[in-house]
Amino acid sequence: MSDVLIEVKHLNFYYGSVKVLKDINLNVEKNNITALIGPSGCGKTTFLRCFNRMHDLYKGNRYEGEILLNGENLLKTQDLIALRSKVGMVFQKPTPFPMSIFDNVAYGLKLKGIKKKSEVEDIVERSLMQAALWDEVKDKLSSPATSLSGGQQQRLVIARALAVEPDIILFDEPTSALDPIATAKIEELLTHLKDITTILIVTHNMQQAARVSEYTAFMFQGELIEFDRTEKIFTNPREELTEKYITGRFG
Amino acid sequence: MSDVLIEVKHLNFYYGSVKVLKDINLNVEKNNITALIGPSGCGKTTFLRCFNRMHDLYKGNRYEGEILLNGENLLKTQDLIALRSKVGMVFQKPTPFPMSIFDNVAYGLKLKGIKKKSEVEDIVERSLMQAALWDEVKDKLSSPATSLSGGQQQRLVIARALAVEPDIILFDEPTSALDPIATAKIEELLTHLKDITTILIVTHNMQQAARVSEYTAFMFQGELIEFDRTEKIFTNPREELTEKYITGRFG
Amino acid sequence: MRIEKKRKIKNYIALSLATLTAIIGLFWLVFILTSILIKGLSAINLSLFLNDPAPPGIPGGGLRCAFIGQLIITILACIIGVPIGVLGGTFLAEYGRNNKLSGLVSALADMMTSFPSIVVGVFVYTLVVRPMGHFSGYAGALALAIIMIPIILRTTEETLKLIPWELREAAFALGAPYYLVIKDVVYRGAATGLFTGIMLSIARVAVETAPLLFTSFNNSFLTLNPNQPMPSLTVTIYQYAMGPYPDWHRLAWGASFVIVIFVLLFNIAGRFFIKKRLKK
Amino acid sequence: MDSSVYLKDKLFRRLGLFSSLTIIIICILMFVVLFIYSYPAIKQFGVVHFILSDTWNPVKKVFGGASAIYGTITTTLLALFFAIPLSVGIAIFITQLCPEKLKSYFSNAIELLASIPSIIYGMWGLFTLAPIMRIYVEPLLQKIFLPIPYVRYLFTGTPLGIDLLTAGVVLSIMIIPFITSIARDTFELVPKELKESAYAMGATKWEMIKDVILPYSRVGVLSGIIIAAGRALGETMAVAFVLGNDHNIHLSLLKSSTTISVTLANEFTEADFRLYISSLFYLAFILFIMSFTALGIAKFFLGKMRK
Amino acid sequence: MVVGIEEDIRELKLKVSKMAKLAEEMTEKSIYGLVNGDREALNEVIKQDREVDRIDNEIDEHVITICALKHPEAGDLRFITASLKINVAIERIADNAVNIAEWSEKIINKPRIMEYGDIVQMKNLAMDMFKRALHAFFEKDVESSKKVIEMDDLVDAKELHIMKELIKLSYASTSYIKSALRLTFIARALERIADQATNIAELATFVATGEVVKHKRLKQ
Amino acid sequence: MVVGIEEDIRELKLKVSKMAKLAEEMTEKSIYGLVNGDREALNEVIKQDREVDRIDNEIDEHVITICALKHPEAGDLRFITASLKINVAIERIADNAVNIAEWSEKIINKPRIMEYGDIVQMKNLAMDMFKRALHAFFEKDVESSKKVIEMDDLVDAKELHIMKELIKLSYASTSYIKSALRLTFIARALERIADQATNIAELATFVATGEVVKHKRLKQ
Ligand SMILES: Nc1ncnc2c1ncn2[C@@H]1O[C@H](COP(=O)(O)OP(=O)(O)OP(=O)(O)O)[C@@H](O)[C@H]1O
Ligand SMILES: Nc1ncnc2c1ncn2[C@@H]1O[C@H](COP(=O)(O)OP(=O)(O)OP(=O)(O)O)[C@@H](O)[C@H]1O
Ligand SMILES: [Mg+2]
Ligand SMILES: [Mg+2]
Ligand SMILES: O=P([O-])([O-])[O-]
Repeated sequence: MSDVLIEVKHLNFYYGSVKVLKDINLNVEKNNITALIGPSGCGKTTFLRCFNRMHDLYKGNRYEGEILLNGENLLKTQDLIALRSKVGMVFQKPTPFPMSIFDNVAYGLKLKGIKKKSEVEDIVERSLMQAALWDEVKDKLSSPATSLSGGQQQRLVIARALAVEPDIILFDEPTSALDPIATAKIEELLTHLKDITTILIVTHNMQQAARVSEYTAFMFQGELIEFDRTEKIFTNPREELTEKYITGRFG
Repeated sequence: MSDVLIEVKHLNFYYGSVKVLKDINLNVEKNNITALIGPSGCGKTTFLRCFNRMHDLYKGNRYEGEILLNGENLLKTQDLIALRSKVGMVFQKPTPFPMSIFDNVAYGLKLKGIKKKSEVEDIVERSLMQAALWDEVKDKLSSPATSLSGGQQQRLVIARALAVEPDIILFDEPTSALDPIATAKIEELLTHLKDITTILIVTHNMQQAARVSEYTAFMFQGELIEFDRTEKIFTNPREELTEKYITGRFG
Repeated sequence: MRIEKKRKIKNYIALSLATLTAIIGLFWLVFILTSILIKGLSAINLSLFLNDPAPPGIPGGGLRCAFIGQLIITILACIIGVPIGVLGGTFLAEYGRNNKLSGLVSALADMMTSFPSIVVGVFVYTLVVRPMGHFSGYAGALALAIIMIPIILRTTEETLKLIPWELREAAFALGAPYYLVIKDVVYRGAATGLFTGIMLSIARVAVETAPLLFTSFNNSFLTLNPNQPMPSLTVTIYQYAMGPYPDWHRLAWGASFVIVIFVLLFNIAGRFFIKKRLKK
Repeated sequence: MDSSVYLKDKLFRRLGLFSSLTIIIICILMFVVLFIYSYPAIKQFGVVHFILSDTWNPVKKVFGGASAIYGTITTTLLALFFAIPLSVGIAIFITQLCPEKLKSYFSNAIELLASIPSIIYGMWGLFTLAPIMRIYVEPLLQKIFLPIPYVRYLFTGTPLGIDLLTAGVVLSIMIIPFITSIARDTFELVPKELKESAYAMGATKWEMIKDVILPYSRVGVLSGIIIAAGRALGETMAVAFVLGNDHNIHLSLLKSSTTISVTLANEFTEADFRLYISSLFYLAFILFIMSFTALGIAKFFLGKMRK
Repeated sequence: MVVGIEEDIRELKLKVSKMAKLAEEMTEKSIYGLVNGDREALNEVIKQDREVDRIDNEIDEHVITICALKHPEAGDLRFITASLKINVAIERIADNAVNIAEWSEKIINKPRIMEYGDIVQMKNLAMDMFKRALHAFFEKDVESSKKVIEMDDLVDAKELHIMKELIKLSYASTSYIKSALRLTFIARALERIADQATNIAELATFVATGEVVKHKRLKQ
Repeated sequence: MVVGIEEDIRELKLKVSKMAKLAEEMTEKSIYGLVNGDREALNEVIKQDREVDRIDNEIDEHVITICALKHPEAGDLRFITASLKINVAIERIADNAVNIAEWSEKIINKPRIMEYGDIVQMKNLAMDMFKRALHAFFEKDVESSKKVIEMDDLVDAKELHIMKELIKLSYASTSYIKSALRLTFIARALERIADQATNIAELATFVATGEVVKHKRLKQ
């Protein structure tokens, strides 16, 4: 149960010369949901995007320290394409590709060079089921993905991420563009997903972190102030700053 | 304390031939905050926009029934301009006009024909104070309103509405475009504002209704399911449907 | 109460004036189209399309060579301009976004789209016509291509930028290399927009006159060799309208009519595509 | 993953880079070429002198650009004078007044005006508008304005229809759609909530337009106007027919004139000696600089608006 | 909105009912030990209290965790806050059972001074109330609740009766005084247990209807 | 996020402290009435219970409203849920005071069978504990809390002492039996009051530190 999947050690991150993450240490446990909370601009998104080296898309960003995924420092790897197939990501706004529902889910497989039709079909079906979307789309797999509702699109994106069997999926405020009912569905999905993968989620919504996560990390101005089991953080945080944030006595 | 400001009687509303509000009856009490909650598309916004006849801007909309403001049926009045100076409105996204901070607040006065400089200045100052914005902007009243932050803009819009001393201000999800800290500020402001005016607020966020309002109306598919004191709605609603919605067992 | 009345009267007057301007605008359009329609229709007959120009005074002359020349020049211009424009626009919107050089290119391209086209004509004249010693279809095509490139480049850039950035990040996050992100996600998402944009750009450039005046020039014979001076509809209209003969004027009206119809069709088709995209 | 992926990516990137660089190459080349070719004329006539002198005499081999520059600027200003109020009015009508059903038709109609090639405007101006101007409009204007001191100088001469005024009108019809469509687009960018909040304050429609829409889209409309001006400056075909090509400067709007582009169109292929050609290039070079400046200013404003 | 709150509530119910079972068993056993002189049974009661205390703490923590993480509302909220109070009541019942057991231990050494029929009846009454109250709580059965509140008077009457009996016995022989006092305490403990059952019944009504009935009977 | 929760907490504190004041006063008065034979005082105690019950209900409702409307977290949440338990304790203290008053009424008619010094001492101890516990609760003073928990043993010892005394007296004269029994009950009530003070102290520690200390002392 309590296997460590990812170890973050003394992570610093710089946008150009601005240090945005400061000496972050944290372990992500396998098959658990870890939530990142903190005030706007504290570096949650920045932190999340270190895990799949998304920052490498832009110039002038710099990492220091280590992020060990299964013991290997992913900040040092050259093969980003391989890394990113191990680390899935879901964004705030649903990002279905402009192709059919089926092709969306199959896209990661195509990139991996999996071409056998029956295999692809099996994986697509499995992933859509895991994302609790199969029943809603099984009769229209060839319709464009954009024909789905926002909440369905978000689940489609999750299915797409699941298809390549990532070790971990990163979620950056995955429900902040959705209405409450779609949000509830995604939250429920998340709590099931941890059986098959590991989840790291950034959320603006403290209550969401409370509802879905096992572990919660509270960040403030680029520092990791407190990291503990979610119950602990919400009933009896160790740090004054966390308490203040949690009880809404901030700013 | 418990004066009735507005009585809604058997209100129906149609977008073209689609009936969107169905026989709504409700009293809005003076100097109180009344919250409208309900699932997306249940007609909250539509209902709110009846109070200042915003629907008259578009073709094919039709009202039935009565909305009595101080005893007079505002659905029958011809003089929308006068009505709208009695009924203020604040939108989801802040809507500062493209003019200076001062001119924004003074705009309603200008429309009313109040031109005396000292009087205008006094009212602008008073309104900005009431909107808890004076201290932040008093040194830059002539800067463009768009130079303010989102939360400040929203308070500016509130000051603008306050300047004409409306009987009631309508808020349509006034914080859903703001971050949590700005949201908290607005919520606090709302609880103070009820001393000087009456507030009707639509919110997607049940918790917000819980936090700020005295009365809560729960709408569902165009009907007013339950209307009661907020504590009652949240601790012991009369209707099964309300209970389901409040406890998140919906859909 | 008096102030409200005043406000209402002001409102009424101002809105009436705005309506009046719209009527005037519409008036010009109707005016122009009806004149072309009336004068152009009378010039339309088979010989306009099938015959080459006849000397003044002899009936039955047509503009076959101009139609064909126009077509050849336009196709050649597209062959040069479309790939460069699309690839360049792609670079600006993708690999080169946020870099200063792309900003400069984009700004320059933007300005070039409103550039005096006659200057481009002069430019290509010095670049091609003078060294070769004679006017040629190639020169005309090059001039049109030079006008076309910035237009297509900008349309491409703008269309691609409409694709939300998160969509690309989502593809990257799955491990796709950039060229596949562009091919599978960006181009696919922007396909109709790109197509429409390119078609409208071509339509706009194809009916330019000024850049052809000193490049492909004119020729009253049918030629399929782009290395020769080549006639085009627009330059022909210019010369015939300037000329003193009623026959020429008639042909010019006919050609104008054809061009206007062509432009109308392209625009309608373009709008159809845009609507279809919006529906999706 | 296999390295061909990285290679393909690099290749695609290079192709794109070179394609986009063609823009810069073209611009620089254009500047250089125009400069080189106009150099003899620049050396001969200088800068200030060429711009201020209105002698254009191929026979005497003396060339000055003032008349063409004057004509260019005057026609442009006239066009703007007619087009701005009309365009803004039309844009207001389309976005605020037009019934929803007619909106797209109206919008398309105005844009059709923009897609009509300039050569057709020219022809129409020559064959249809010019006679009307000559017979009806210009005499009427003379009747009105000639009695007024000072203003009268703008309307002296025999109405021919082929003159600055007609050119201005044709140009204005040409640029109306540009300004209209930019104004319309920026008007539509005004958030619905912003408009509604003006109404919610009790504003009338006109007050909403005046106090919210126009200020909100000020910069956008302004840059639209400058872009339109840039186009009007370089327009050849629409004015070539209706301006006459007269290298003398007249104050009256009812006199023939020329513009740089018209001069080029008419004389470039006929120029038969080096200084003549070079002077034409000089004119082209000046037009190049003028357009560049106008469009640069517009870009600057647009950039500011984006911020 | 609230992911998994139903599961939380189910778990909470399980805990409460487990705790209640224990308290019931303890009470039964303590009186059984008294009546049958079964020291073993009495010792068990004292041991079982540990378990009750453990569950008590567990419920407290669980309730606070639910409040912190799931933000219950309306009916859920009433149930969850009531759980926080019901475990006080059950814990007191168990405590009283322990007290009974402790006093019984001292009594069973000594000669029996009276028949325990009344005490057993009193225990039966209290247990009946307890079970009905729990039923009312879990099943939102307001009628059952009312019944419990009515029954409380019977228990009080019974206590008074037993006490009078014991005082009489004390007058009869001073050697009875110690045992009589202890038996009085036992009767009192049973009264306390019945009282806690009443509290639970009142909570049950609150959970079911949102109406606070506590202290109402006092006011009448 | 949480608008006005601080005010809610302030109000809640006010209510709790008002209720505690009342319970304290009632206890003092009941023993005073016993010692001085002041029937008036004893009657007042019984009347004041109404007020305690009223506040008790108010606190319950307020806590639930706060949970429903403001979603307290962490320290706030601990305080608020603890309030729901502290009012059970205070209510029991007041109830015990009422019981004392009721028994006292019957005693003061009769001849005094003993000096009440021990009882007063016991009351003083219990009240001291109560006040310290409240201080611990409001001021998050963990030390004070510990002290209270330690003092509980003193009270128990005192109760035992009084009980032995009373049994002795009963042996001495059967006419003392009734009063002795009543006084035993009074001593028992004071023990219960001290016990509730201990509960409050435990809650105080929980509010201050988040640590559950309840039942710990039992386990040792
Ligand atoms: N591309 C960037 N270049 C420079 N600074 C950046 C960049 N992106 C973010 N920052 C800065 O880094 C800090 C952390 O930003 P980040 O987006 O990680 O915050 P966040 O916690 O995710 O906030 P939010 O809750 O608003 O999403 C902020 O101060 C932000 O201004
Ligand atoms: N202009 C319109 N024309 C026709 N139907 C409309 C219009 N606006 C809204 N509706 C319909 O009326 C119903 C009520 O819409 P309304 O916007 O009032 O809901 P709402 O409760 O405010 O929802 P939300 O929480 O999403 O803002 C919906 O079914 C919606 O589709
Ligand atoms: Mg973020
Ligand atoms: Mg709404
Ligand atoms: O503590 P009590 O059992 O007497 O309530």
